[in-house]
Amino acid sequence: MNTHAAAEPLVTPGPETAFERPNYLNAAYGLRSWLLTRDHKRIGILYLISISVFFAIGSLFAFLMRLELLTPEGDLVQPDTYNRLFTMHGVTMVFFFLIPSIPAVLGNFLVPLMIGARDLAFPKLNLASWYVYNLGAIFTLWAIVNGGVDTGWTFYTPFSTSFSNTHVVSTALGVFITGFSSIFTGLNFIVTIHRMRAPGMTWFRLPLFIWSHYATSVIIVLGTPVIAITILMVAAERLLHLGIFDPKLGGDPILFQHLFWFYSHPAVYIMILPAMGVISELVAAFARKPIFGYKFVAFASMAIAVLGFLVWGHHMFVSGQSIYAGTVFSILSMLVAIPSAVKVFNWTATLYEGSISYQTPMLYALGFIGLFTLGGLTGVMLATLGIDVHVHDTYFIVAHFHYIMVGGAIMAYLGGMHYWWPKISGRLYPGFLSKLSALLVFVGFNLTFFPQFILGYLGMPRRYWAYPPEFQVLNVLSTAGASILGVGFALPLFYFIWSMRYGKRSGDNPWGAVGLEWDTTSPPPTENFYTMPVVTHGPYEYNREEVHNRMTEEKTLG
Amino acid sequence: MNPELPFFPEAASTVAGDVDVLFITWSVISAFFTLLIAGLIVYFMARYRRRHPEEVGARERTALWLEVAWSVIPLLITLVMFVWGTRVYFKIYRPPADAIEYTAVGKQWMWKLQHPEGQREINTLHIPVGQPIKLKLTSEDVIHSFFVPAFRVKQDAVPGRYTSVWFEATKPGVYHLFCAEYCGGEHSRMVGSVIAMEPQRYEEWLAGGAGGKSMVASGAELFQQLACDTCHRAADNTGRLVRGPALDGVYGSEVQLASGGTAVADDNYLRESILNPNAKIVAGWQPVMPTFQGQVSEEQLTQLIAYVRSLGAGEGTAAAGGTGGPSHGPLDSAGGQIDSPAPQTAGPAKPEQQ
Amino acid sequence: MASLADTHTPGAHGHSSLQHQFDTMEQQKESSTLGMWVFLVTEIMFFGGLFLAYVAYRTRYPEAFAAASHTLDVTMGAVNTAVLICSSLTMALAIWCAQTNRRKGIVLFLLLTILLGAVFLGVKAVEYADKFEHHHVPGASFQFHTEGGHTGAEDPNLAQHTQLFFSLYFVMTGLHATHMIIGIAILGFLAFYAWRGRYDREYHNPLEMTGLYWHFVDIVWIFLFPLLYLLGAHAS
Amino acid sequence: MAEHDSPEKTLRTYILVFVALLVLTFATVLVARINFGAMNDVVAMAIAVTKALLVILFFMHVRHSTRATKLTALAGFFWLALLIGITMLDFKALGKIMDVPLQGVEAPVPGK
Repeated sequence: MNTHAAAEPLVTPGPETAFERPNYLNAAYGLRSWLLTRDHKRIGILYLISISVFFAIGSLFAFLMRLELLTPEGDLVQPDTYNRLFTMHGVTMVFFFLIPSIPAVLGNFLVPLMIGARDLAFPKLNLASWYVYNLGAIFTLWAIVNGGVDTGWTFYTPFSTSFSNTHVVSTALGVFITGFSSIFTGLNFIVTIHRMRAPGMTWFRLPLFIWSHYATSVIIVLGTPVIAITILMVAAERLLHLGIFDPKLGGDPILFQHLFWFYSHPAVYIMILPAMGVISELVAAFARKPIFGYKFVAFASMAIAVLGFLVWGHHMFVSGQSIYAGTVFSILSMLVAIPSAVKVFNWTATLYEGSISYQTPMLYALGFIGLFTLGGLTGVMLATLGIDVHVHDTYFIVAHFHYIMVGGAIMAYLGGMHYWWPKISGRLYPGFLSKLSALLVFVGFNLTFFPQFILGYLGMPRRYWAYPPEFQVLNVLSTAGASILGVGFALPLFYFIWSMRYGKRSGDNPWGAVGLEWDTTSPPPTENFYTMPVVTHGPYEYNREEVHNRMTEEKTLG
Repeated sequence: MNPELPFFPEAASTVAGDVDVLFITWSVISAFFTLLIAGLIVYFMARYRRRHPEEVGARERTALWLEVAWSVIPLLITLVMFVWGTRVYFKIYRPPADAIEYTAVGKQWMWKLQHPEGQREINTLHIPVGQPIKLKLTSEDVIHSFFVPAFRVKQDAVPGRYTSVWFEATKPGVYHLFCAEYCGGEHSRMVGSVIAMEPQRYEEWLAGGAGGKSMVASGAELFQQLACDTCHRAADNTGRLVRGPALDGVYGSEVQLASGGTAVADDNYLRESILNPNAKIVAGWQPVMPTFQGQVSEEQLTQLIAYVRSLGAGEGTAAAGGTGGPSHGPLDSAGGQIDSPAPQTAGPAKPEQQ
Repeated sequence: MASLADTHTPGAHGHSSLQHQFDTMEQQKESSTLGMWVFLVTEIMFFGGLFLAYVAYRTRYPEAFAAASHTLDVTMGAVNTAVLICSSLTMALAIWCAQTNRRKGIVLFLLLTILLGAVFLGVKAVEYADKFEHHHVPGASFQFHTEGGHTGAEDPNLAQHTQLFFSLYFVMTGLHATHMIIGIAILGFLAFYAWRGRYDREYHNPLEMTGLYWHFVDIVWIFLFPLLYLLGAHAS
Repeated sequence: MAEHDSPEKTLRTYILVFVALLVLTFATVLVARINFGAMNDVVAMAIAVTKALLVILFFMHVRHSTRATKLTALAGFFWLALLIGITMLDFKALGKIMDVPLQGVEAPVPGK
């Protein structure tokens, strides 16, 4: 535990505004101070820049695909190019945006702040994680520039090992190396949460954001190595013709699928659990009320982390897996849905008798709860064997996972960015424009992906460059939605950059929220806290005196 | 599209109705819970909106009964749906006894389909209505997936192994056939149609079409051509060496293996024994059989297996002749230690590659 | 993979080597141990994928695996196992010397561990050379003749599956050898710093972390040896 | 640091563990000579697991490290068992039920 260290007490801030005080932004200037930093807050911002670049690249591929699908006979690009587009869209979005997004940006920035630590347990390892991410990114960008890969982000063998003549090896190495950046972040979080909590910060006084990141780190640490070795075997088989997955040499493609999905299903929980953590914070902050059933939501995160490893077979119901195994995976997949349902019910119950304000972060949070519910329920439908046979590998699946990834993870990521942006930059962003972009995202998203549920049940297979004419109407609707969604995602990029320079000063706690990260200044000093915090109460205690009088001078936002 | 219901696929197989009912039930449940949550959120947003900046929400409260309720109720719903879904799944993957076996071989970007009567088609499959059809699938290169949306069935064709699915058309018509597992450049071109026809029109089509030899007949012909019968013969009194187990009545029976285990002589076992004879050697026999890897194509393999099946349980055709002896031929009197001469390669005439 | 050991600037003794984010040396040591074990868990799952491939293919092609394993030299494998166990002992003794402030002892045992590691790699090199000579290396040049083994007939199908065994053999032992090389490199740095007197009773964290890593690599071999070498031995 | 054990005692434990490991290695090679049929793997793995436990508990000092470290070590091996155990669930049953009509069980003719 952090006993009160003898380090010289930092001078408590005087009346001058946040920017004259020493904080992590003005502590040092110049490229070297950023590229060699060990401050978890600066590394969080470095990650923000890297993953935004990949989000832009992935979105570009997605939009080209949606344009291509406007017409039944593919007119925009050749089939081979389309195959590379959807593959690179999958690889960039899954490995380079969704998995690192919330843990590496918001998690890096907030985990030490929320538990009252000066920094993560291994700062140099944290910086190494960013450099390893970029090294992997270089391999993948090189592959993209030189023509990309056409195997699908799932790299199914024997196509990826013996029939594809694209840059599979360099993309595989890119994903292999970037996997280590994820492992380093997960390792850092586990040790920090275990060993470096502020005095008085017991496990059940931890904010739910920390619980969800702890569960995510457990999945990262236990799952990522398995895809690392699988990807390595695919690369080895292409280079050395080993035949581990090549049916002609006795190998078995189904073994590849088992190894691949053993990581890739827990990977979707790596993407959604941090988002759930963000939503717990947003709902508590904007309803100004502790989360209903705190312990159940905390244990639900851990239950998802553990059960998430038992269910991967539901990706292989029709792939030649035995009926016996299919039945076992189906019942286990049903069980893993229960903790998610518990979370959604608890968030909704938190709103009861709360004092709800409709700032932008809350709009994203409420949007998340609705869309995640629909995404989760369609997931349980897919776990039902009878339905999955018909809708497997169709657009129903595409719609399901986009409801979870875009409707869930990205909405929560945007909500989190909007909520903690004043803490990161000390600035505010335009209120009306941000609410507009939230609405655009919600409407555009539903218009893009709900028609795909119908397309899926009609039987339109996924990854098709050309499709029968009767599916065109729904595809045109989907592309229209995609353009609205594109605008909705682009707006925050502009007004966040604008607000860095011209945004109104936000003060230390613009939302009047409770939490260790809000007890310190915005932007926080490099050492995070002027006086080391001692924790005496639970995470979301809005019903206390000193919280009350701080409220009085809080300015309401436009 | 289904003429009656807009945006709903046609139901043209016996199992389609069950899948649709299951799907609609789940959709109703999902819609109910989504609207419940969305409705609660909208109501709470209106009812508990913040009146003045200093307002704070109520004190923390947890209700154990509520937590148990919204854990157990979803659990019960999912268990019921699991049982129902699994029953439909078993119905899709357990063919009835009277199913006729067709064969589908996926090859990069075409479906090669073969009727039991020997008729071969590419990307189109004519089937009689009202007759359960068991489809045996395999692939020659990458993983493909045989998907007929109107029949609600889908099954991956995996290279190196047989997988199977069955369906029974209920309505004549032309239905889409897709490849659902991504298989490379022309994945979206690997489509076709399944044409369900009234039984007598199917017979006419069959007769009209190029009536190729039946699978069993071409299998028997291959059995001779590849000199399989030089070893696999019932013991007869001509004193010729018997070095391979006679195959009549073998299909589906329990076979005693040299390595001590037993195996069911099913399609996979026969396929493996032709391509990789030493994997499972029958007890009491020397491993002298050469491999036919690379000498027989997928279709010829299925024809050979169809022929061996036709030898099952006594309806031995002319080729087998001899008594339906015990499943593995008698050893020679010296206790089976035939010093088998170096296995002279059977040197079969090179069957023309497909 | 930046291993944990060199992420701590091994400063002078006592407080100076206490990282700014920690409060006490005790907390720093417990954090690095926990961090190292979390890293070892990722290594367990990393090798785990290969063990799964081994278990899956051995249940499918038992005869081929037995025939192929029979060609491996059991005595060399046993000697290698003993060498690695000795290196584990010398590693533990190096840490013991650090705990009892025996500076020369640390350097001696670290060098001994490096030597034993090198011996292990030497024996592996000999075995690999033997494989190349018998064309047992997967790829185009692969040939497999069962010298009077229990199968008798030389048969390309069996060879296919033995090639599978040798693929797994080379990937597993190759990955293990790579981990050995990384371990030896780190031990080299530690020996140099130990010789300069940096480690003592209060501060020898990097030694402990590398010790954990080294013992883990030894455990992987403890499982590899029976699975790869002893499979074929009792078949004859 | 094993404060509570005196250095001499730790030294003795190291030597004892070292000897035990060598004996077990010799044993596993000897035992492999005798053919126990299916039991070979069980015996070989039992010996390997004991050797691994010896190294983990004594050489890696897990015996007296924090609860979190012990839990991490346990979780690692448990998840390895999960990966292999559940996947073998499919490999073992492969082909038995999938494409062979379930003999003996008269498939209920659907909806006729």
